[in-house]
Amino acid sequence: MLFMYALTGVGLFFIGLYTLIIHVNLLRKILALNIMGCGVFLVLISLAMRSGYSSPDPVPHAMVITGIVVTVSATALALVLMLKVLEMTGKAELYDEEEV
Amino acid sequence: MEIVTHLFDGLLCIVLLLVAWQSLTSSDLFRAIVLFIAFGLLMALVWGRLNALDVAMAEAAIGAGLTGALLLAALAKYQTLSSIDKTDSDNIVDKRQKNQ
Amino acid sequence: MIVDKKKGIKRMTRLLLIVLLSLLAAALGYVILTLPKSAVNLQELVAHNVATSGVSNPVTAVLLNFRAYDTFLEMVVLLVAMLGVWSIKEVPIEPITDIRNPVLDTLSGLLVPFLILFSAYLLWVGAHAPGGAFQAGSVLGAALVLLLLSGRQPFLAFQGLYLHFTLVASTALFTSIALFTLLVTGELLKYPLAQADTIIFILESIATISIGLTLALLFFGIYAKQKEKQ
Amino acid sequence: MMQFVITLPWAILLILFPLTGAIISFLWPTQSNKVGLVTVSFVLISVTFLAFSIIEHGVYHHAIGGWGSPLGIDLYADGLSLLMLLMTALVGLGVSVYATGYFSAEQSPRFWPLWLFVIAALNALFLSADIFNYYVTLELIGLAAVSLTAFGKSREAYSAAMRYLLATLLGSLLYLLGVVLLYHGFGSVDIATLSERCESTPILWAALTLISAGLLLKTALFPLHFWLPSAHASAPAPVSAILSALIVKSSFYIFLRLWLTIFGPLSEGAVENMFGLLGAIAVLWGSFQALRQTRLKLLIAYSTVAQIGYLFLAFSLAMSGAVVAWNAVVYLAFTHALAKSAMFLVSGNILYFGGHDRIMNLDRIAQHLPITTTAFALAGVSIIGLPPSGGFIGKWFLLEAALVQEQWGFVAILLIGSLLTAAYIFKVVSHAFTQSSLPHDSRPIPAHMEWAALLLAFAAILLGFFSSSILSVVGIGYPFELNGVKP
Repeated sequence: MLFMYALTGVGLFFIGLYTLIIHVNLLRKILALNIMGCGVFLVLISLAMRSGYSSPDPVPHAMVITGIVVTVSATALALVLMLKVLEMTGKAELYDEEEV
Repeated sequence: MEIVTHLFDGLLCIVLLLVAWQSLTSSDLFRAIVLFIAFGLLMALVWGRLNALDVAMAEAAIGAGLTGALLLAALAKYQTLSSIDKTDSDNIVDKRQKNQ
Repeated sequence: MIVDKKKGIKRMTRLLLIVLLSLLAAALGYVILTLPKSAVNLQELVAHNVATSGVSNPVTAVLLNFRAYDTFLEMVVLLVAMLGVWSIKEVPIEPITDIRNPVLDTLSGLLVPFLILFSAYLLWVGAHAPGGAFQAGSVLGAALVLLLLSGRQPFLAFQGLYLHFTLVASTALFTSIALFTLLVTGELLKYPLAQADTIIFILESIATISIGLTLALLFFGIYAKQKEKQ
Repeated sequence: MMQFVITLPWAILLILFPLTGAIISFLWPTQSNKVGLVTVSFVLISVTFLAFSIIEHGVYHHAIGGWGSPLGIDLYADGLSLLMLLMTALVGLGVSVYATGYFSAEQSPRFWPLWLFVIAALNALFLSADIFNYYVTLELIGLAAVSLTAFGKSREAYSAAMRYLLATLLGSLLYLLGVVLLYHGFGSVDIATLSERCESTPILWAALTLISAGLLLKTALFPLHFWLPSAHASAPAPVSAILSALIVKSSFYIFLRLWLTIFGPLSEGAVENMFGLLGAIAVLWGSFQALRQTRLKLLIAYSTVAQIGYLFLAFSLAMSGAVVAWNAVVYLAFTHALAKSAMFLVSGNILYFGGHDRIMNLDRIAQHLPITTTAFALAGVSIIGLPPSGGFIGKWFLLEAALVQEQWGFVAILLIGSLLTAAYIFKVVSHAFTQSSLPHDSRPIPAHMEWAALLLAFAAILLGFFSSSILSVVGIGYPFELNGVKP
């Protein structure tokens, strides 16, 4: 049963990856990265419970707390950058390559 | 009893995946963000279920709460900036020139 | 005609991508299922050493003692994100004066004291039960965001050097403790056994304030207007 | 006295000095230039003493908090880490001297804290022996690098920074998922413990796939290089130098380290050949694109794409246990860092001087900026791989490995790559001597900005003369003995 959560984590990771690749809107891409991160954390923690529900391994928990803080920092930076791109180009999208 | 917990686990995983998918595909950005916050709260529930209470608290506060606030703040700016784009395109051009 | 073709190609790539990613997801899922039911992990090792870590909550022990170095660098990540936001936004950022929302005003008057108390509780309880600096810091951050939104901006009186000091406080404290432990014990971040609980508590308290303030300012960085250049 | 000085914990100070410098420069913005220069000088001094200590006493090892792996985090430095640290310190000093002239009084207080944090994070990364700690340092470097890229302040710079941020975050997540699998498969995040425990299981190969996808995206190996040219070309010159010289090397270093200790010994050839093939395509594609560019900074950025390719050729060539191929990698990485940073600083000088970097209109820049042009030519010599430069040694080692193994395909790639490189370098140099039709304004450049570029380029040449002593230092701790002593 525990593996179900791990598989859900894999599912979230790939749903996010799909959106990240397909969608052009930057806000959506940022959401997608956040959901991918949650997927990774879910795999990390759910598999740590293999030894039993009662007392899980605390090391992954600490890693995920670290990861959550890193993710929120990255999200804030990404949002500010997105607004700057929007302000400069009028669109929250990245224009095509080779235009530099 | 076993069956009830399994059912609960299964349901939680499915709802998690569905909410994530809804959030990423919703055409309205506001709805997408609200769904993302709901997703964060569901994640907190999952962490609780997986006996990771420290992570559950961090997720609820940072993952859902503060990330949600960041996203909503960014969306508010996003909408102001994109409405400038539609109604007052000269303004944008001016800004670009100023910044170059 | 051309548009149709383009649409068709787009649909094809989407379909291909879905197939590819599903295959990859299935492969990864399969690999995870091959993991043995019993885990090799660090659980026992942590349980064995928690008694000498200075706290009894194993997660806090990992975060602030066994792997405190990660947490140290993580505080730097938070600070770097803050600096990044500021450099993109080009501080000074203008204070927001045009929001005077009576509902929010009342709400924040009620909620903020409660949130600050709750944050202090989380900080204190983290030593032996779920909670700790990150949870406490984010609750404090939420309180500060509420203050910002209701137009009461404690930051207005708090600009400049004091603000900067508070932002870097936890990184600076971590650096000082790193140097201190290096001098006293010869090892980086090795707390003397008798003082471990005190050191961890001080670290967590300062970290709570820095985290709360940084998170609130990240929010402010997105929400506030950029000051027009004269 | 010397004995005592050497025993000081220089490795740890390499992390703490720049952190302290960053904090001070943030709190004391008016003096940030001075604080920055003092800090990078301290870093160089610390690396020098660390080098003495490692040469004398062998590899450095430190258990943080006294816990020791696998519970705690270990610091570890052998010859390979030492060389990377030295690379960071040297390039760091050159770029820092340059930056004091380049950034305005308004920009430099923002630049220094971020840049000093990058140095701290790079040093922490090269000293770490823990794969989760790598993740934290990678994120730290990534966020700081993106913020620095956005210093370009143009439309292009913001878009490039955004693309870079998305790529680097995706890379980190892929890497982290790989770390998760390794932790659950083998119960540790410590490299030494993992290298003892790892076996050829599906988990290991899935982890390899994810980790290499993530790290190669960050290192910009073809075809994952899409984010690099715009980011490296639109950032301000000192930042471009940092990005191309140091930051792509950081993720490459992790990849190399994990390959040497965990994945390499278990691999049976197919994976190495794939990396070799991607490297070969990167060499050709990057050089060809560089040749096509009309703007100097884009040309240099595509040249980085090509030079990264060379680093991956070695994976294929080292398969039969040829240490010479790994030595080539180290040499190429080190000299590329010096030469490429010099080139980006040169491009910065040209932009500063003439206000543009169109190659067609360089307009006898050689006469106006002789030092800068010399710097470009010297850096070019090293990038092409002409004797007696450091780049020559690296490419010669690669060629030697390819010849010994009779890998004629790789021999051909190496030769064609060098020809293409020579072509795009000469394209720039020739325009530097010819007059353009357009008149232009110019403004004088502070002398130290020219000299910083020249000294970095000169160092890249100088490396060609000390190959045997450098390689004996790199060999400390046997980083390349795949099946022998493991760190």
